[in-house]
Amino acid sequence: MRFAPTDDQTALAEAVREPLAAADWDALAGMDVFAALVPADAGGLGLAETDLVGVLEAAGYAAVALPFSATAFVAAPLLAGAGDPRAADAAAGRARVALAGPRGLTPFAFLGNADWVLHLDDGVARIGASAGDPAATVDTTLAAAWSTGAEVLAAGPELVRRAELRAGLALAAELVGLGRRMLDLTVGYVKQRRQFGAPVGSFQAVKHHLADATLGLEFAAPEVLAAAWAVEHDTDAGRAVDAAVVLAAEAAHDAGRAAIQCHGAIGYTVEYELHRYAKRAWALEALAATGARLDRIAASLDLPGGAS
Amino acid sequence: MRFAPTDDQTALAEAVREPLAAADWDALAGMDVFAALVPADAGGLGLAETDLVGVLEAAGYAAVALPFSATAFVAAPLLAGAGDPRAADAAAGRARVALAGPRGLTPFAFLGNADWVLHLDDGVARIGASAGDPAATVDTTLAAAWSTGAEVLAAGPELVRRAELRAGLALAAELVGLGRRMLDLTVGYVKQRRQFGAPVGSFQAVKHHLADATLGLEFAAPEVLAAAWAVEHDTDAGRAVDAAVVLAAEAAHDAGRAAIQCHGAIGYTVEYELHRYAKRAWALEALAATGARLDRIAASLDLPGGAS
Amino acid sequence: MTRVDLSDTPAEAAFREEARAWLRANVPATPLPSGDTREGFAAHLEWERRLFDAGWAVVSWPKEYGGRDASLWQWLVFEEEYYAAGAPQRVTQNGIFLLAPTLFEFGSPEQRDTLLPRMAAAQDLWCQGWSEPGAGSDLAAIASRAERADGGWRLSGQKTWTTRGAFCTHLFGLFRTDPAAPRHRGLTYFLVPLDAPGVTVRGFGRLDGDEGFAEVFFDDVFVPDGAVLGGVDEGWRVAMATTGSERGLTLRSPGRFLHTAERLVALAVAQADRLRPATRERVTRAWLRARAYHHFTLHQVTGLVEGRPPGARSSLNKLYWSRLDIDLHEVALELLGAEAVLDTPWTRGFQFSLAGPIYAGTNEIQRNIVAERVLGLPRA
Amino acid sequence: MTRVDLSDTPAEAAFREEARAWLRANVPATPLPSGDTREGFAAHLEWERRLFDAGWAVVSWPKEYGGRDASLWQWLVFEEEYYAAGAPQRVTQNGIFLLAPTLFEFGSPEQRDTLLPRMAAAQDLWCQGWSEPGAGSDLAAIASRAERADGGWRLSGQKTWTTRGAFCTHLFGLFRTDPAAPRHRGLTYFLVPLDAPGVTVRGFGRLDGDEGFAEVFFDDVFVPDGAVLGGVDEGWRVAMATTGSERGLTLRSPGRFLHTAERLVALAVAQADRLRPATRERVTRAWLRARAYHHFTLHQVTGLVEGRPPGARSSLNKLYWSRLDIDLHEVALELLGAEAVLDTPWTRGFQFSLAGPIYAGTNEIQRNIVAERVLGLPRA
Repeated sequence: MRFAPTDDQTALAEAVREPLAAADWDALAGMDVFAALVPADAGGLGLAETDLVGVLEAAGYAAVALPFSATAFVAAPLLAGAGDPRAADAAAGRARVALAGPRGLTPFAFLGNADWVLHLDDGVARIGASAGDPAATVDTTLAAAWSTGAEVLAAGPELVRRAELRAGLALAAELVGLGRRMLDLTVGYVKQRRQFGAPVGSFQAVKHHLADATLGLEFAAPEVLAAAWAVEHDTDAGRAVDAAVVLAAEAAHDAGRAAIQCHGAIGYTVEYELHRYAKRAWALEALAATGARLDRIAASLDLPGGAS
Repeated sequence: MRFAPTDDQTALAEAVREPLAAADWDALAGMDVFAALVPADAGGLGLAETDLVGVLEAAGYAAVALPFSATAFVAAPLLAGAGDPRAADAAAGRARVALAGPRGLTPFAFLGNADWVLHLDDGVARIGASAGDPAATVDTTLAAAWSTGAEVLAAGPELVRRAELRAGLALAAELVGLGRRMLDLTVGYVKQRRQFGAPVGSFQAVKHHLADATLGLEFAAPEVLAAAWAVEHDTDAGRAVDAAVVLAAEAAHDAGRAAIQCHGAIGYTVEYELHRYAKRAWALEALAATGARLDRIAASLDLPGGAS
Repeated sequence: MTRVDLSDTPAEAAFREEARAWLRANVPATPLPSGDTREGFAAHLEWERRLFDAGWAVVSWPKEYGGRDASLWQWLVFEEEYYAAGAPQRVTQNGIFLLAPTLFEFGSPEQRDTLLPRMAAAQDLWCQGWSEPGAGSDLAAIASRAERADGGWRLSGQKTWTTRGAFCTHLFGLFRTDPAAPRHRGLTYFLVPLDAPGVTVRGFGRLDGDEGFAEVFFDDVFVPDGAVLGGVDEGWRVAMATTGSERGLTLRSPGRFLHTAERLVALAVAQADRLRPATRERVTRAWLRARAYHHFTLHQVTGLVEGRPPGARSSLNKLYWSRLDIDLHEVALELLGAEAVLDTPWTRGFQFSLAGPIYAGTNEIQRNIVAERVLGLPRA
Repeated sequence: MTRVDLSDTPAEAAFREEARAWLRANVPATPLPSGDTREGFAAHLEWERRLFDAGWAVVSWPKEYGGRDASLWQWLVFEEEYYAAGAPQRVTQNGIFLLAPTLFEFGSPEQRDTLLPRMAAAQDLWCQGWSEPGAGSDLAAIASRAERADGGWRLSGQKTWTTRGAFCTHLFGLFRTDPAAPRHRGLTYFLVPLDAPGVTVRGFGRLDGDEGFAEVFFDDVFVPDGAVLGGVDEGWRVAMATTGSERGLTLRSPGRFLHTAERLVALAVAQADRLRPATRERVTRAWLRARAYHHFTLHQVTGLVEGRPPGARSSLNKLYWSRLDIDLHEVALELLGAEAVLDTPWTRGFQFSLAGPIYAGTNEIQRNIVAERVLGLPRA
């Protein structure tokens, strides 16, 4: 047993922080990130899920408003695995692929942000052009559109299943990253901000809010790494991903609550950056389908009473 | 509208505090408490449910180890209403009537503490001698026995239904009283106890634990009074009692958690009185059937998905 | 004989019926746009004025100021009916619910006669100038100053987080009149027209997407002596009375949460086919808490009517409704599932609810108040 | 190549198989009575000695003291298998998990050679003398004193809340050796046989019905110089190391909670006909948290093995397991329904779990530690 990111994995996560913060797609492409999960024999780097957990977390931390993880973590390796001609463009970062959610709602697909939109539904992958009406979402930087009109991608069920698992993993890792961003921002704020003659961060109630937020995030993060390992080794992978998403969504939600509360009124204005991360976290949480995931975990434990 | 105990009701609750604390059944009988709900034309005081909420709360506060509320609030008026010959003894406090719970588990029925045991099941009332093996319960002062062998009491369904509602009300009111006792004890303790050079009660974390416990109790208490009014006027009474029990059980549970935590290690020993109230509250909570009550409330709201 | 009584008296029932009938006939059929946007604010003003013309704007006020001398019970009844009818949020609430009680308690006859009718008629629109960049929950840290001038005062400084400040015409707030006095002393409560020379109002955005915050800058603004409410250097005491109103009974009537709870139940009922049982239970619990808030408030009003003011216990009220509001909306988000990614009244309501534990004195402060002033625990 | 790897290495798998086989053959078929009663304690001692004879008592210790030089990974594997086999709670844990790490770090060769083998063999039974009537979480307030005597020290004072103190033979604890020094200074860590003249041990009862608390009185008790662990007046530093062990990794291995979670799932499965769906979800969530605790610990152990000690982050560990333990038991009570009124392993376990947030440094203290030492927030 050995359960922690390797030095290489940590270094990779560090390397992408700056281009992610700058939303610099070309710089990311230049680092071969979009080819990371593409098998070596298909011209990629042949990395695996645990190698990219830190990168996905960094994408969450940056709240990057591009279909970054959809392209790098889901679409590029799927297209390559399927032998699709679009694979090369995706893996090189020349094309952006967004991932559709329920009813075709597709983050980062509005106004030509994405070249293609990938749909994953019940074991079937479809792909189409980025199109559709814009959707008004809680997080306006989500730049979502209602995507339609995709055609089936010739990919085997195992490939599609792995893509679905990866989509869940990306969600979980990004939620942890968002939670950490909100926590860091809040820690910085409460050290500076004074009330009643002392830094707000010296009050026990504020300390305990932030200690609890830390607790949630620090226990969700290993669950995400464990899920990445499970997908990488196809070992109870579905349940591992479900567990990671449930805990990450909860941790990010609670971190957002604590962050807004500890900021006081300033956390409530769009002039301050906290709202961006909070809204992104709420948007991802809504897309995380935690209810269905909890039901699947319960069924896996043979807990009675699930099916209605 | 007028929604608060009257001066008379408050005075009655005050008057019973001392005999309840001393578990002095005869003194209580001397105050005619057991005849309180018996109609005037049957020789009782002809009081109603809202008159006795404070008394029941005081019984909880005292954690009295006698079938007090079962006799005064449930059995005496039921027997009187049914014209049962045992009514006079119960109303005069010459006889003690315990109330059986699930599977016949009867608090305060062990070793001759109760003269009779009343069973209320699905709209049928039965009454029998106090008998049966002792039951080992979380709260040893519960002095519970497994009661069996009761015979049907000739009482109309409306009478029995009212007795069942009153049993629920008593549970709710006693839970609020227990919660208040634990809170009072804790407030007294944390004012005295010093750690890190200051009273424990001056730490914000302790303050917030106890403020939250207060919040729960102060919002459960009016719900109990509202339920008493609803039973008294037969206005949506079942749901009102269910609501009161659910909130009172939750408030008492949380108050117990806060009390034990704020006491530190001393709250964890049987040499200190806190454990008596906490265990009584856990015992009543277990008997409160809050799950079934929540399901009934949900059904009353036409929320789908209840019946399996 | 005096008893516990949860039913309407005949007079209360008649009042309820009258309110219900008028609301049924007059509430806009489609919801108004948010009152925290410029367009929505205008639509709300039109509604507020219709409400005033019919005598429903300030039911609990004396008739001479535009009210109908309603009892607290009638006020509660009206609020219940108002929300049950789906009527719009009140954009005049800062004035009516926060400033007006202070005017009734501390205002001169002239201040009352001048200000209250115009406030009721939504002609003067009041915002609250409490927070400053250096003073949030800690009002004693206020740094904005007022200096003596001939026949009045000159104000300077900055207020911030002023809700709907960009759409209002007047501001009430605290300014420091005696810089040498300790923190809580030397503050004075001023009433300031926002069109006075030297006032600059700058609106900015809010978490829930509305624009209804403002910063207000005071650059040597002259106000006459009559702009002082309740005595020079008495501002702390006066403000605490208003803060009591804000935290307590008048800010959040149970009708509002009962209505939200009913909407939540309706949302759950509408998805019969896919309602998860665990979520069903959360709906039930949230509904229960709205009910408990209702009964707690009835209990508190009875105390007020019978001469037992809630005092520090009004902090319990604020702690409960602010948590309840979040609960109701979090359960709604759970019901919405993936739909919660969309910009909807529920998602906006959730974001707004998160302000509940922050404004009107953070819930951390409220818990301290409960612990210290209700339970008697020692100050740190 | 070094990778993330959640599977056993062949050596780990072999070790697991060996442990499992021995446990399967030796764990008592029926659960022992509680180790916090006098009779139960005797039964547990018998079990502990059997464990020692087979070399499983202290797997991670060096062979010379009765261990088998197991790695931290092997220790985790053993713990998993131990709980999964339904093996008894360790009544020797205070010595093995709390004192032993301190002995390894601060003990003289003679202290180690004398004390460790007897501890491992359950011949010496150690209890912890931290708390005093005037010092709970605030160890710096300790008032028990040690005064210089010829060739040793004379102890006086009182310890309390000493778990299983009435059944133990030795006590480790802090005594004040320099009364003039500030609170945290002038304390010394002593190792005291409870049969020394002048020691009085009085057992008393605990919330969960067991009798395993004691007060220990010291009336001019002589101990030799060799009873000092880690240097005179160095007790605070030494104790903090032990406290770190207590709060951190070694006290609560994930195996224990994984096992409780499995029992909880089994309890739910056994009531297929009446399991409420909302409760079903709570079972699922509690199970999830036990799993998360497992993975967090694996992550922490990897850090330890690779030279990244957890430091203040071990407070996260304690906060999580103490909450998890209560969660697991509260959900069990919900499953039991009315049966939870009875005295059962689950109800006792619930009551015991409530001590989790209190002992080994209250969770309030732990949250302060996380805020100040992990997040870097300022002290009050």
